[in-house]
Amino acid sequence: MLDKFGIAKRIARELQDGYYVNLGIGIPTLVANYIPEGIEVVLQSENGLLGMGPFPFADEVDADLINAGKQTITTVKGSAFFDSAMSFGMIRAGKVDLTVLGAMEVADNGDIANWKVPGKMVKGMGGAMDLVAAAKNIIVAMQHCDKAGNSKLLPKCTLPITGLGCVKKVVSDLGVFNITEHGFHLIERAPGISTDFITEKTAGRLIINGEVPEMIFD
Amino acid sequence: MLDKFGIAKRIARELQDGYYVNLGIGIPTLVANYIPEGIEVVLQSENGLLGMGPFPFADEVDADLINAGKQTITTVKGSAFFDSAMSFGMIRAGKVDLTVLGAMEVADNGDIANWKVPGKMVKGMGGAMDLVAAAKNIIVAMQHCDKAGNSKLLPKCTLPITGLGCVKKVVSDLGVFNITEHGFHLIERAPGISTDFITEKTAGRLIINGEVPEMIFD
Amino acid sequence: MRKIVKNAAEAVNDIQDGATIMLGGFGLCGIPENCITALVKKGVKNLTCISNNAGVDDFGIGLMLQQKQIRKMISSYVGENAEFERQLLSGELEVDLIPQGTLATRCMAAGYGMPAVFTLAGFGTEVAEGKEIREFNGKKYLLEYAFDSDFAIVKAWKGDTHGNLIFKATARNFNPLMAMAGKITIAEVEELVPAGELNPNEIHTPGIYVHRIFQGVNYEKRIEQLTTRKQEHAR
Amino acid sequence: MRKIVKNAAEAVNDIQDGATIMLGGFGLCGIPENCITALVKKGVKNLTCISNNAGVDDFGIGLMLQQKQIRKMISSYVGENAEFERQLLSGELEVDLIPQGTLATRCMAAGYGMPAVFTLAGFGTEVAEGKEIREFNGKKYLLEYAFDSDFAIVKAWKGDTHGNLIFKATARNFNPLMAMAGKITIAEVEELVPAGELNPNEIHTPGIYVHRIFQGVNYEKRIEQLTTRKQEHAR
Repeated sequence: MLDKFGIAKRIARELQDGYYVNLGIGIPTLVANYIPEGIEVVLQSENGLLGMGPFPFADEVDADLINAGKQTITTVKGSAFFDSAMSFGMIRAGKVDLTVLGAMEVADNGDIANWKVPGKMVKGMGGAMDLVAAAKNIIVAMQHCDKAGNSKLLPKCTLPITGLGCVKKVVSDLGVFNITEHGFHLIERAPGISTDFITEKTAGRLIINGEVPEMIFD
Repeated sequence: MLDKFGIAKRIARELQDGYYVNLGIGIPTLVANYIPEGIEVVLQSENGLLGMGPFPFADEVDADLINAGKQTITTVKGSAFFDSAMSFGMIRAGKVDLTVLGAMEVADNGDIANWKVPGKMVKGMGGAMDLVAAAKNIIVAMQHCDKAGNSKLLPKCTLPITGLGCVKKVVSDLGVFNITEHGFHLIERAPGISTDFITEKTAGRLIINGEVPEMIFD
Repeated sequence: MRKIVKNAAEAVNDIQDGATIMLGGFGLCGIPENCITALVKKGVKNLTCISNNAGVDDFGIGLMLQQKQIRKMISSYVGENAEFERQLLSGELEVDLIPQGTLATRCMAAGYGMPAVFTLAGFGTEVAEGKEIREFNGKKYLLEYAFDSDFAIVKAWKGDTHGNLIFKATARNFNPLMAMAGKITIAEVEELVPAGELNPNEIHTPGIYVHRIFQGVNYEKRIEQLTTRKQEHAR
Repeated sequence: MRKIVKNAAEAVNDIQDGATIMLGGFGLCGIPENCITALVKKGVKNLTCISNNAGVDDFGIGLMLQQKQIRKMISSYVGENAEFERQLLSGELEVDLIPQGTLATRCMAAGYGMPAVFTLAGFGTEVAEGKEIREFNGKKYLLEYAFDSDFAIVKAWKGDTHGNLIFKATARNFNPLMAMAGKITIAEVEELVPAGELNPNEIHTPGIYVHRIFQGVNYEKRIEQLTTRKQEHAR
């Protein structure tokens, strides 16, 4: 089973040289720590920055320089600032190569729910609906099951939808799943996790073709 | 009768302190030379400049700094450059206080034709259709009659339309006319021009209420 | 150009009860601190506020919430704000949550004279309820309308006496968009300079969009999530 | 980042006959001189060109017209260009004249993922023929579609190895809008610098929109209407 760092590390393998990437809050943010050697990616922060760098040293903190999670950050060389309309403009126009998001639920047709839980105080969707509706490649980083052990990979979302049919891939603590027209296609198992266990924990349609390799980390 | 300088001078009186003004090619451009003392206006050039200044001295010429008529120009203090989308955005949003344009024909309901003559090579409308459709205050600077002596202030435009019902005022070589729901309302006569002469030369509906003053230049 | 006002109190002086106002900023970054303080002092009520966020309990728009000055918030994310939550649950406060990109684009639309825009965001969700849907090239879009606001209040880094504005880093965010969208736009700036001192090539908001400008004082620039790394992590 | 190409020839190498290309510039100001020369040399034919103007007989897009490389021009004003006129009258060249603001906004729409926009320009004119009209707040607007172009070719003042661009003065014009709108965007710049040398606050076109970049050579920057004043007129 992967911990959150393992999930981030696995997702980082999806990065390609020259990619522009938007990383959501939570596990997705950790992906930045595992960018493979020799690959250059540019991180977009939807509040208006391309070329997000690591957190600042204490003496570098600038209140005017934050990411979409409102954390103080830095820039890297070649960065650019812009307003929020251009920021979502480039997202909607498909210029961002990859978006990594967390989710409460994903359906086997790619629907995603990650903004609202009925009965709980709603904080708002922020940029999530824009990102899921428009990004051309969305990977969801999530725990496979909720705290009660119920699958969050479902035949249909039960929570209010953030976007329809938009998720391309899910990396959970149990494995890696491509979303296909026939459902979640398991392409890698997390270390030590059996296909039987994954089958048991996946409520949505699951496709397992032959031997599914266990993921290997170097 | 006014010459083109007189027309420009008369239009300049319509300027108010703090106005943002777009001046078209031809007579309108001359208006910039007659801005009254004590009044500050900012000239917009729709290719992407606020704060257009006079033509450059020979040693100041910059090929990267032109106006919408493609003439080399200068900037004044407090100028700003922007792209063409923002330029027409501010025009459409009604931020430009006054637009001065030339015209081939104006109708007594404010329709204007100034971009195309059937049978002649069409060069294009450039920004004229955007300007007339969206500017909140449009003054037309024009000769009252064509070379054959036919009125260009008409009951209806005969040439292809640039915009409908958008002209607010016409300053011709013969007088100043507000466009009202009842037609061209003569508010000032050019020096030495009688109301009878204006009536004769105006094909569109003309309103003359009592004595119409002759314009006075200081 | 008679755009310069003395201070925030003068700038917001004619904002009446019931007005619709836009407030720039993302989180607490790039918010018009001086004008918010002046609005609190003025005590104007029943406002509709368009702002991506709603501040925190004791800073930013949260200060106006504490004084119950806001009738309706139009935001994308209202974050951690106990008083906001209380007023929302008690029905005192109306909230319209809209996707962040839609919020930004509806501001821009107003500033660009576009009455409405089409966006993918929210299709198939409750955000789409009651909205017109239209398909282009096989994708479904929502029709969203340009905002109509009485005042836009923005915070810039530098400004000049013509109202030209330059923003700093990610404090730009919604500020230039809202600056374009207000019937009256008020800009508070950290540094106000005479016309001619800003490079015309570097202006983010041309002065034509700005009606009042003043140099603000005592910027706190509170940080919502201070995150740092330790020196030993340096490469 | 592997955006840097050697020169214009390499940058336009995969532009095929029949392609739709956008070309930045207003008049002869801010036009991609190097790429135009390379396109002429390459001899690619049957192009649809989206550009505010069509150059003059012996400079700019006029050079491509001389070689009969263009099947269709989409422009707002085609100016003084004898060969253009000849081809138009003989039916060799198709021309789509559209209002300048509409042209700009249809570029921006493409770059901002907006499939269509509403504009006042052209209502009641022949530009509106066959177009959808819609009323908002008592005004009538035309529905205009985002451009779909294979390549955008722009000219910037400075650029960096990440593709970030800064334009100079009114040479900005359509360039940043077209830069956003191409499926593949090619930028030629007067000065190409390493990433980190441009101030991120001053970037007009973020590098995400730019796929290929090179430092151009031998810019002529021809002036279409040289206008000067005499020294004695100085105040």
